[in-house]
Amino acid sequence: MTRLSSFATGLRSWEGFLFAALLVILAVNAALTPEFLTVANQINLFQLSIEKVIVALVMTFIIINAEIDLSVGAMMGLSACAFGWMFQNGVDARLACLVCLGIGIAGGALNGYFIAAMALPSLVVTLATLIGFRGLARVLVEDRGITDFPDWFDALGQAPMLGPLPFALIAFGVLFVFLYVLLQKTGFGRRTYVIGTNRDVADFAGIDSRRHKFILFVASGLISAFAGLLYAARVGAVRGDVALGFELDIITIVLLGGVSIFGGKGSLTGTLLSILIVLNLRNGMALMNITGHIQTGVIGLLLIGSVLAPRLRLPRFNRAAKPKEVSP
Amino acid sequence: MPEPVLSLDHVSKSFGMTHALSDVSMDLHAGEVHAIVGENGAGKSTMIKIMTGIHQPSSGAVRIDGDAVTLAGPQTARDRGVVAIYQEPMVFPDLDVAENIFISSTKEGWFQNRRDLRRKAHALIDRIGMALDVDQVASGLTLAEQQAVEIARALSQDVRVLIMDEPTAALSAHEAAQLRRVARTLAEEGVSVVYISHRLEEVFEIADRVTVIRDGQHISTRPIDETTPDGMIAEMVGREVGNYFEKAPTTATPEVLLGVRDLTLDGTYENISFDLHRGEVLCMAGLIGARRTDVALSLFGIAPATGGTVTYKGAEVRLTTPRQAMDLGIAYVSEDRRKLGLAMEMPIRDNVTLATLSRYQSRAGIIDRAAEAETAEAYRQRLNIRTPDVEIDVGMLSGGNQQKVMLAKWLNMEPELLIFDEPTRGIDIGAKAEVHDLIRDFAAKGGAVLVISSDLPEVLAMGDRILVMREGVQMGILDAADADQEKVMALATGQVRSTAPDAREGEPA
Amino acid sequence: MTRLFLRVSPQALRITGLLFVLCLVVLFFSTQVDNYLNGRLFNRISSSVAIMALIATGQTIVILTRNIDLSVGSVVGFTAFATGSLVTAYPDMGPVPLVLFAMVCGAGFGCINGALVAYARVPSIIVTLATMALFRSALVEFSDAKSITSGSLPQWLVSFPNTKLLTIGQFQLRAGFAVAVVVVVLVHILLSRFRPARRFYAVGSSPEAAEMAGINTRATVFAAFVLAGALAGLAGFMFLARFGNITVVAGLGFELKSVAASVVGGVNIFGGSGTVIGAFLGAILVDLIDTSLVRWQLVSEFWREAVLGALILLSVTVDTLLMRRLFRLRQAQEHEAAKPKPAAAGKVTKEGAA
Amino acid sequence: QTALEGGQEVDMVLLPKFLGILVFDQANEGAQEAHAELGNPGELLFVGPTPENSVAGQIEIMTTSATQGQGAVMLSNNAGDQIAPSAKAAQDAGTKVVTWDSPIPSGEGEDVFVAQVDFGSIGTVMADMAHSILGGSGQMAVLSATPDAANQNAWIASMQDALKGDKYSGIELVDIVYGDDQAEVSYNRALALVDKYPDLGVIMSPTTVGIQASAKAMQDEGLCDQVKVSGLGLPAEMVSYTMNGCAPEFALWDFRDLGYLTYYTAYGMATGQLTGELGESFTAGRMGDYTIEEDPGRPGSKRILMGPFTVYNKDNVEAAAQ
Ligand SMILES: Nc1ncnc2c1ncn2[C@@H]1O[C@H](COP(=O)(O)OP(=O)(O)OP(=O)(O)O)[C@@H](O)[C@H]1O
Ligand SMILES: Nc1ncnc2c1ncn2[C@@H]1O[C@H](COP(=O)(O)OP(=O)(O)OP(=O)(O)O)[C@@H](O)[C@H]1O
Ligand SMILES: [Mg+2]
Ligand SMILES: [Mg+2]
Repeated sequence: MTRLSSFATGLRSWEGFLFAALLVILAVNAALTPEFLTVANQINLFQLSIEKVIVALVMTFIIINAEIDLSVGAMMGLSACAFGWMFQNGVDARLACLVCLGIGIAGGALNGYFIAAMALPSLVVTLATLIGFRGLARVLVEDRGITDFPDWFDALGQAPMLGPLPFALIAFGVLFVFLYVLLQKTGFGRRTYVIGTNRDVADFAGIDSRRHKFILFVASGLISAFAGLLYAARVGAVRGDVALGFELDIITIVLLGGVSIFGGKGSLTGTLLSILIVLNLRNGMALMNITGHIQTGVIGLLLIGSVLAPRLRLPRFNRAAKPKEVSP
Repeated sequence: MPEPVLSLDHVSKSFGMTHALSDVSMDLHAGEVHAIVGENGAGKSTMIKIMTGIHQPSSGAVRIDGDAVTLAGPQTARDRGVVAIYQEPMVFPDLDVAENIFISSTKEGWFQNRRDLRRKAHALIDRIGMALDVDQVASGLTLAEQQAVEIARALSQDVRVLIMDEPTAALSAHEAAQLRRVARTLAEEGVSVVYISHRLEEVFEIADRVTVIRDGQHISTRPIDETTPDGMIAEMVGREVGNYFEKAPTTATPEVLLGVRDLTLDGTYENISFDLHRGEVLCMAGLIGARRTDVALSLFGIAPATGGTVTYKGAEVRLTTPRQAMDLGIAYVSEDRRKLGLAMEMPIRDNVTLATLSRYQSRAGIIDRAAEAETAEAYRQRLNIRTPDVEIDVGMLSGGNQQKVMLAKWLNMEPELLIFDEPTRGIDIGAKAEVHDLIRDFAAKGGAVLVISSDLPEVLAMGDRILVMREGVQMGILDAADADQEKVMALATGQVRSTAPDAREGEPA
Repeated sequence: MTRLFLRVSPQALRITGLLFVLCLVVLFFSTQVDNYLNGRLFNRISSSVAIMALIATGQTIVILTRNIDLSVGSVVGFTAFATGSLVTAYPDMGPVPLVLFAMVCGAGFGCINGALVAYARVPSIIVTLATMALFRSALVEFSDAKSITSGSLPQWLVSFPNTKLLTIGQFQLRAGFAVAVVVVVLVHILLSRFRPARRFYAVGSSPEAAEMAGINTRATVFAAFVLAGALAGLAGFMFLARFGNITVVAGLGFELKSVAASVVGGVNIFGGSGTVIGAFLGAILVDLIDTSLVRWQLVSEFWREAVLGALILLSVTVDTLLMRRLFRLRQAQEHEAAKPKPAAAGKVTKEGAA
Repeated sequence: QTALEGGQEVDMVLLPKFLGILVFDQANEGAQEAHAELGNPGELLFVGPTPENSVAGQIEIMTTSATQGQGAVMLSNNAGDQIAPSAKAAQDAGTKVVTWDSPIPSGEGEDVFVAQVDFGSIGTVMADMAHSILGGSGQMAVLSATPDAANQNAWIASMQDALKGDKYSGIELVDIVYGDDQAEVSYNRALALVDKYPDLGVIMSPTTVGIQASAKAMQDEGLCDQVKVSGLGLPAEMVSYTMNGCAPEFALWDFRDLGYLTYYTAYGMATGQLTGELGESFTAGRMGDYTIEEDPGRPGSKRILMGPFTVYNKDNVEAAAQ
């Protein structure tokens, strides 16, 4: 009986809504553009935004935790530029990759320190590090563009690795499964939700929310640095503006996936569906030669519409930002 | 018979499957104090939320001066002169007290004059009889002080109907009495006062008429002098009940579980010393702001003490994090369930296992949901939590049932030392007895309990000994056997200081 | 010293602190940069901060209500362009209708944000993240790849921001800055004295409590967005007047800059506390550091952003730590004051224990 | 000498740095003109990213064009070498990649670059303008777009080369700053330069936004007598500053022609009439004959040089501004 009713609410849930939206988009795309359903195109559409969607997975944790990380794009840029700089200065590319991941951890730890230990708001801290990390990337590469990376590195981003699948896509798949289990099935995931719902309650239940937040920001820094390397490998070159402004796209994806900006609500399934929606929508529009501001505008409308539509039609939707009940 | 000021006319309200109210009617006359009583979850809060437009009735009507009205929200209700003070006080933490009182007032001019504002705020606070600095920012206020601010805010407006939902739940006897005086005065001035309380003696002291609600249904409305406490309780619970405040026999053993010596937190409290034995229930009494909660927070590692020693099972311990305290077997049930006790937007199940999550995790960290649900279900039955199933959000429960969920969370930890802050705040008489039984039962099984309570009858009934605090200072420890309300109050108000040499008895090894 | 420290209100203290930091920065750079400390510096900073000051003022109002407006940059861009188009088409238009047009245009965008946030209850960060893109898309559509150029603008408009109202030695009070100061002061007075405006604080401080207290929280939040929109519109007008050249990228990035200015100025990002004077000083501080770093020989062009990020973090940290300390000091003091004859009570307990 | 034959159907994409900027629209007009002239029954698309998303957007459109099987993509590159992998993939899919305005720095993934001017000579022209403004000696500072703008960087580098010549020994290049191609940043940077270098004589801004903002800043602060502005600008935007002496000289080329020539080149290659080999010549409609040659600035890459460009001053700016 409980099973049945939870299945029914599942269908009416936010994920259900997203799933339906995704089907519609896929159907429309397939009907309107013949190239859409080719394997190459499906891989391409993922490839084109793979770094953003990888970071979106970790961002899901952070926003569920009622925090935000605006510095992810800048960290991607910093990691890519640090790689370029080291490579240009004769450091072995393998070692350079490791150092970049180290930079990601250090940058994440910096954010984490101010947010967890000093208890400053993450919006403020990561706004400052957004500027700071980007600045450091600039310091490293100045006005240069660095290219001609080793073949194995470029191949990592550009060549298929497993069948038609490139490394980044496989990494995304593995990471998704791992993070899905982590968030949805484990105690770590539960604590992420509890802290996001009410941090004090978590602290009073013996959950170390500071440590938890610190870990999340370190993970965010690490994955952003990793994504920055993937980006460098995919485009085979770096410049000071690598991943500029990616943070807003990433946050858009996560929010569209039904993760509440106030924390405590949302899921990785939602994020995955939202990734699929955004990517397919963009790709479909691009294939129909709709680009630029119209594309951005449609995503913007979708973002607002996604929050509005269920509220207008089905007031009992399980959406994140449901109006708060006053105390019973 | 004059036209009732406000009436509910065959009102029903359901939330999905829950029928919070069915076909309830009630009249409210000018100048009367009308009490509403009922068990937790009976529908009292829902009734007043309908009166103030927070909820719309599923069927039936709200009438003001006989006209059916649609109250779109608290503002509409306020414009009609209906103002409510809720169970959980709501203040603006960033504004000072004076502004908190007048922020929504429509009687003031466009521009505010600080001096004028302060003066008026002072007058109102004085009328309630609270000592409160009107320039203080509200974020530092205790629950009681916040309550006072809310009452003052209500008084600052032209009220015709003042609704108080358990206003005294967070207040000590002294302040509660003060508040009742205010309510009476208002009624004499012609205001209709709706008064919800689980403290029946209060109801008998101030109410003119009493309405009893049970399971969302109207049971009776009678003038106060046509009813008796026992009759009222019988109507509330639907059966006869025994005496709740019967003194239970002590189960204290000589074994000291917790020894506290000269515990001090700079700027907050100082030199707290007591021993807590296995099987013993030690109550901490005091007025609001006595800093009892702060002592508890130190013992639970949240606000580590800056001086003094704590011994636990004979070994000296330093408590700096809740985790540490929990590992020792110390549990703390907070007084503020909304902010500190429960994750309101999460299901009962998740809340019950919150403090013991690691027990439900496999080696890989995967949570066994079935085991969790089983535990939650067991507590639902054992503590008689009124809910169809444990998957619904805690926020949907009534206050009393929330309290039980919070208790379940900590009992599930199987602690040896249970610190229970305001265990029966806002819970009904039936549930109160259940909680008392649980506490006694816990002690009887060898656990030690530190109860912080502002409910004097409760303190006297439950405590084996009573530690009285006043503004951060330990005024003394009384044996329950020779304690009574007067003695406790005398200590709590600072009229006398204890001479009983009880603090150092049974020096720990 | 401590006594004094405790008597001043936190807001006043925060502003004093900001002024102090401003002085420090100026002093520091005057040792590093030749010819730094003069009227010219004042003129530069004052004219360049005018636009951001207006935007930060609007942003502050929105942040006070526990919301955020990420669309201000796009609103500035659009109104600047629309106002420019209007005055190009009707060169005889006077200043008053033009300013009104800009503000109404901005307020219109604010209405869209406000309606979605307040009435449709969509979280502001989602709404304005989306409208940031939408409004700029509208600008791209509307502008049709044409730019406004200063040549096509009437002379009074182009010369307005730099009109000298008052000159004392090298120091010039220019019209653009004067407008910003007047607006900031006006809004400050409103926010601190005008009763309906106090509700911005109330709503941000505790939305539930505001609802319960019978404050129309929706209207309040709506008003905040409309005001922010109108101020962004005014900023768009100033942008047009000052730079003359408006393309589709006008105002890009202003949203984060304005949030940074507010935050550095001590406005609590979670709503409920902060002042527009603080945000104004925050905008000045950020602008001052940015401009001074360009002039600092020791720091290459490429270090500027890195240093700016570090300084923002530093100033926020210092401010937060200071305020926390103050709060604790106050608490301790109140406790001292409230304690009932502490010595005596303590002694008795000890005696009893002995 | 190939005379291009019209009438063949081939779909092509004109991809600017981003949409909403006048000069790119002008290039589109030129391309549309050539499109009509050649009677191509296929489609000429003018699609581009938004300014905030320029790099990723260009890569995305390049990739999509390959998927769609477009005949050619005409790219004003804003992504530096980052676009190379996707451009190569497009080439592999049979799409010709013709760059214009701004090339792919490494030349990888690019069939040919239609250069508006010789990147080497533009440095000399800027140096010459500075020379004439400064009267042979004085301080010059550069206000560029972003540090990532490849064509601006190339021009600045070529100017630095040119400045090594004896003729310019009196000119000192004191600083290079970036205005991010935004009016307000450029404006403030220009003023900061003046404050930083009290003896500054000219601000050279090889970007239309930068030159306009600098000129406005100098005019607003009454500094035009002291500091002149020069660089690359649009006559319509610069006319007043040239007439009042704030920006006595600046240069630019015709973007309409650039679009026109680019279209011809891309059409020729996409239809197979041009092979894209070095030395190949063809007639580009009204603009006359052009030859594919080695790009001196990028060894191994090919270019078609449009040239020349116009230096504007008091004498010709008003006519051009109409
Ligand atoms: N927003 C809601 N959604 C669903 N159910 C609700 C909601 N509010 C109240 N209920 C349910 O309605 C019933 C009545 O609750 P109400 O809060 O009115 O009780 P109460 O008499 O005030 O209890 P208490 O004394 O514990 O405060 C309860 O079963 C409660 O779970
Ligand atoms: N003057 C004050 N300023 C700031 N916070 C206070 C003040 N007084 C109390 N508090 C806080 O409020 C909470 C409860 O206060 P306290 O411990 O003084 O009361 P109590 O004795 O537990 O009384 P009760 O529980 O009946 O309210 C604690 O967390 C404490 O830190
Ligand atoms: Mg209730
Ligand atoms: Mg307490």
